[in-house]
Amino acid sequence: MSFLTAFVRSLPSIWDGIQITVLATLLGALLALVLSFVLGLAARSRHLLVRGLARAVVEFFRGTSLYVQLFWLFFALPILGFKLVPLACAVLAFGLNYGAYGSEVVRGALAAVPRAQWEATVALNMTPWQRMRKVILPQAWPQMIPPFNNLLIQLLKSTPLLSLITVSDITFQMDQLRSATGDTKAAYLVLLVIYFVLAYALTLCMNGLEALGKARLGQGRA
Amino acid sequence: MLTDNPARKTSVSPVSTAVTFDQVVKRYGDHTVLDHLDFEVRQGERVTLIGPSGSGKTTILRLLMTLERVTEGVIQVNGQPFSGLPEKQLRRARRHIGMVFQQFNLFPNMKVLDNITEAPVQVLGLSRDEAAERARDLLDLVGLADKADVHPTRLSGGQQQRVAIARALAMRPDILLLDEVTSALDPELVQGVLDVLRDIAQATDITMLCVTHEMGFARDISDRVLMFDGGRVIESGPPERMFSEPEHERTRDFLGAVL
Amino acid sequence: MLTDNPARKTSVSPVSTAVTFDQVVKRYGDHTVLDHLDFEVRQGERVTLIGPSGSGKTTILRLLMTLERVTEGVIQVNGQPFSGLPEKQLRRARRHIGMVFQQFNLFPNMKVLDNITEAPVQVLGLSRDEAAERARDLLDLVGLADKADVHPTRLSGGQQQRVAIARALAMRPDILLLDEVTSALDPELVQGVLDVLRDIAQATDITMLCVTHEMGFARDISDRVLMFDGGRVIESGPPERMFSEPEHERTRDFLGAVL
Amino acid sequence: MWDWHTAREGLPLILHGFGITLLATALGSLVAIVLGLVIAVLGRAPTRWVRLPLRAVVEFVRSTPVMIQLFAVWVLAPGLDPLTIGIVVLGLHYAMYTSEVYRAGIDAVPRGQWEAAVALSLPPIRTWWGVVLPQAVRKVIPALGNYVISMFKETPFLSVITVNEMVHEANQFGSDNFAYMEAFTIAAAIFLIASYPTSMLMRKLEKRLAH
Amino acid sequence: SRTEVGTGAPTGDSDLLAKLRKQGYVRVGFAGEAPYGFKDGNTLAGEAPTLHKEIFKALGVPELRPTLTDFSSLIPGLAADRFDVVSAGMAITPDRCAKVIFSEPEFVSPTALMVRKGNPKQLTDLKSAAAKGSTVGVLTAAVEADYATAAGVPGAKVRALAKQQDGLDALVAGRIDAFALTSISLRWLAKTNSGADVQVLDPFLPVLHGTKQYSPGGAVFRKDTDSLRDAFNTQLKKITADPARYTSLIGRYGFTKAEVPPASLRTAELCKA
Ligand SMILES: Nc1ncnc2c1ncn2[C@@H]1O[C@H](COP(=O)(O)OP(=O)(O)OP(=O)(O)O)[C@@H](O)[C@H]1O
Ligand SMILES: Nc1ncnc2c1ncn2[C@@H]1O[C@H](COP(=O)(O)OP(=O)(O)OP(=O)(O)O)[C@@H](O)[C@H]1O
Ligand SMILES: [Mg+2]
Ligand SMILES: [Mg+2]
Repeated sequence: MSFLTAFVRSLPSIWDGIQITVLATLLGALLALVLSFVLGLAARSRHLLVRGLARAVVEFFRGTSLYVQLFWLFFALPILGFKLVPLACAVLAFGLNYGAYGSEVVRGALAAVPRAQWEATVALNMTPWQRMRKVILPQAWPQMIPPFNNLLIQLLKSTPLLSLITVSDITFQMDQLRSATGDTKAAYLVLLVIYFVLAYALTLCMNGLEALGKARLGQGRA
Repeated sequence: MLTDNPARKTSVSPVSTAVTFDQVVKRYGDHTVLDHLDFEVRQGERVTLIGPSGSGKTTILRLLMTLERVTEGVIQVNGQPFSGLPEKQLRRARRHIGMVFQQFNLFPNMKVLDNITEAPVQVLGLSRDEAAERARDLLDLVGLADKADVHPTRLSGGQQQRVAIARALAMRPDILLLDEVTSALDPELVQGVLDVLRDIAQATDITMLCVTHEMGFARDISDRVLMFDGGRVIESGPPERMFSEPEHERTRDFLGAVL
Repeated sequence: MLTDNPARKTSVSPVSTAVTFDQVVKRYGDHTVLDHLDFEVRQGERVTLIGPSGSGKTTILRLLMTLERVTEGVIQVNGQPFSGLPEKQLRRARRHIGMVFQQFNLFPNMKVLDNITEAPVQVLGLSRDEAAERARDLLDLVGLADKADVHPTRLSGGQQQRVAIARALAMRPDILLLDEVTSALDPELVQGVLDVLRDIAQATDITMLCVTHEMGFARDISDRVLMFDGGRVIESGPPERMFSEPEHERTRDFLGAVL
Repeated sequence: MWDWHTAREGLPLILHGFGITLLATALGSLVAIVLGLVIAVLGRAPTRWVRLPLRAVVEFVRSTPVMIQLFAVWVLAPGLDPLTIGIVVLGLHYAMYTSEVYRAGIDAVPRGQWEAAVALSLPPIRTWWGVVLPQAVRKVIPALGNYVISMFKETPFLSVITVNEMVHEANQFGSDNFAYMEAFTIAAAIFLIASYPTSMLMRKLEKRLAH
Repeated sequence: SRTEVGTGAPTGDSDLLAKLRKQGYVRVGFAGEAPYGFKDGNTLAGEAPTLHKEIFKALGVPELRPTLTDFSSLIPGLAADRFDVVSAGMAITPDRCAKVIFSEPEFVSPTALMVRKGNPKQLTDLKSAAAKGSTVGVLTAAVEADYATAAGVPGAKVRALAKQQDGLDALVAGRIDAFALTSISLRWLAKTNSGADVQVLDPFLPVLHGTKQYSPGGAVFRKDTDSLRDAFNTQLKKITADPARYTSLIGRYGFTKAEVPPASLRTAELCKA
């Protein structure tokens, strides 16, 4: 079977695969983003317990590989009596793993906001929450975006691990096509292009966000 | 530049103390910055702190603003002890105090008007409109009525510092702390900021604690000058006397180098 | 502070020009900073540039140091055209010029001595020992002989600035550019740096171009003061005349605010 | 559910795989750390004939899966030993990330430092080597550490090109003995034990270099 | 996301078949490996799904709900109750029998080697590969690795590959000298890669622990679902006892009368270590 015919025939599955990949990436990234902030803020808490806990969670999920985490969530957890649908496993594993990395980004960016800004908020008597929300985070945000972008692309590229847990992502679908046609070159070339397009779209979005955040700080083009 | 303001000085009859430092010690590690420091500032008084670099002037203001914690001793504000309070009460106590920083520290993520209205809205619970009105009055006072919708990064240093003063005043503090508010400015811009502060000193009864190297300004607005060295007040008095006939040799040396 | 130095002034007989600006234009985007600027500095002359903030004083020094490129016109140094050279020749030409920055810009990854010896070793090809000897002499000159093996971050601002001066001098430049070398310093530390510069001015024949707000210093060491505004020299003359009877109103206003 | 005996049996095999994982990570990191620096420096080249193509390569390599890159090289260069390919490709892939890290570090070196170097007529090589890089690299060491850890955990991809690294061994052992739970738990524990000290070290460095 | 607390413990009830009948479908796991179980366009195809569809229809379960997954995830997925049966033509081995239960053999599949066209190393079987120092590719977590080791191929010369296509690509690229797999798989692989310079050698029976390996494959069930397995076996037997029906069902996937399992070959025996 020629690659092209097979490709056209399996377009529906490829489209499914792309959707799965994008869905897992976005949901995973969303959870990771939330966790990044929760863990990143907790890591700066004044309470030793909160700090220690956040630290432990971060070290644990950063320290074990995503592959192993997925395996645990999918295969081991049901034996213990909890069964998550595959996509939920994926989102949870991506969220925890990249959330742990992201929390370091958040922590670093918050630390990079000049201390003087924090002092100004104290002098204006804002509550800790107001300080964070109104002054510190808006300034830290543009700094976080480039490293977040790196993480997002890494997350996108981790989605092939999904085939381990019965979710057929785009890599898996293209692999099927590759087996069916024996045309490794064409299949992988298409796959490279798909990933590049997806990743580049993400990069463009992130660049846009960064420019927006910087404009709000009066940096760059207003 | 040395026009005095006899009107205000006679109208003030200071009765109660605004700030009391009682045997205050501040150490960083084993480096003692303030060494059993004692002094008082009466309500409505304008006090200037002078002294060599590293003598602890900034530290005093930062302790008052609760940006640092005292190592020993007690600070009182309006007769209430102020050090060692839990965060919540601290926040209530802090309301009486405003501070203007050497580096302005405006929030770059907000326009000028929002810089001024943010705290009144968030902390005092004013409505946005009320706060904006108050902010516009203050911008008028500092001569920047037309810059309300500009980003602070687009302003000159002198303009930024005047916005910072307006921001501090928007909280209607009883006590205003000023830490070398002109030393980051170009010489030509210094005058504008000092003029604004002089106007405020004349128009209100606010208690002021200034750290400055502008001796003209110190002479001009202050009721009293405190000379610091070695973590203590080594000399204090009205500016006329301090500048013309300093008692301590250290004060004489210092003034000789700076004036 | 206003002691003149008649000895040096008479000994100099300036024959050739060290620096020539010939119809120099510098634009950033559509903002013209220097507008067909013309001026000359003779060899051995000490010139001070004054003018309001943003008038382009720093830009002139940066153009000379080739940190910026001219938009139009020609700059000559020691009679050689200097602008628009390819990088390699530029590097050779640049050797005649040394610059001291407002923010010192010492290399934090090198000790004080290495900061000073780095360029002589790398650029002039001196041996480490030779360079170190020269550096120690210079450290002596600026009063920091004991700080050779310290990291610059451990020094006070005034000390850092003196190291920066020594570093520039270690290259034995013909022309020394000084951009507000005291304005980042605490008032008490200013004097030490100015004293060092005055010593150098007296001891050598180096051509100096200073931007400064220290009018006392300008009066003290300079042969000529240039007043800038709107991208041009609006007035120039010996400091005595400039400070006592400025011709232009702009100069008068400026000096009124700064002095 | 959990069988200690099986776990003990699997440990030596998995540890053997860990040796390869460690080797690949160590050498791969070296490639990434050196090459990333080179890319970052070239990214500042004065001509855009260097900058733009470089940018395109970085963007492309960073955006596409390392698994396919490994496979492609493995198939296209049959003479090369798989482990070598793994180290080079993994290192190259991560060099794209580290180059961004270095770039940030270089950008963070104050402009004044460059200008001081110009004012002293330092030649470009010396400016980079003596002034800029020592300052830039110091700042980014903690961030680089992150990528070393994350490369460590991406070594399982090497199994695609028949390198028997740790997760492969765990997988093999798991399927041979149907002891996936034991096998993967051991692998997870080894990952954790190995990366925790690294990340401690990084925090220490971060604190030391921060001031 | 959905969490079902408490359903994780495998539903080992004898009512599983009843439950399947009631819900009208059975969840099957497959690995996307032609010709055993794979997706052809959008339909489930291959040896196992075709047989299983026939069998489950006879059992009153009309629909197969497929889950595509990695081969190495099949048994863990079954254990974790992700599906009820594995339709992947999985080889019946004692090791696997310790964790799951197998149906009676659905087919036998002697092993074969795929080599570059012209068979430059003159290989015949794994023993010859061992003798000639050839590098042999096998699939990760598949039985051929054990066959190769038993035939004397040193561990360093056995290369584990993730996928069949990887094996062919490795062979073409010169990474391996031979690719060991069931003759059925290899024939199919050669068919899809009709342009590739490879050939499949004649099948042989590898020897493991002194016995010849027929490499029989079957359906896989969770340990405590014997009654479902037994019901399955009854229907399977009807097909395997009728070679004409057998080949008409799965002949197009390369299964001939030669692949019909001999009646003497019993899973119970195969599972004995
Ligand atoms: N966070 C800190 N940790 C350690 N030492 C500190 C810290 N903050 C200030 N110091 C030290 O405390 C002393 C007093 O500092 P302070 O800033 O109050 O001086 P200052 O009188 O305001 O000087 P300047 O005129 O230079 O602003 C200095 O020696 C300084 O080094
Ligand atoms: N890189 C740049 N891009 C755009 N504009 C610039 C740049 N550098 C300087 N300028 C502008 O050029 C003008 C002259 O700047 P310059 O620094 O030379 O002034 P100056 O006389 O040294 O002022 P000051 O006394 O404040 O140091 C200013 O208006 C400044 O905003
Ligand atoms: Mg201070
Ligand atoms: Mg300037």
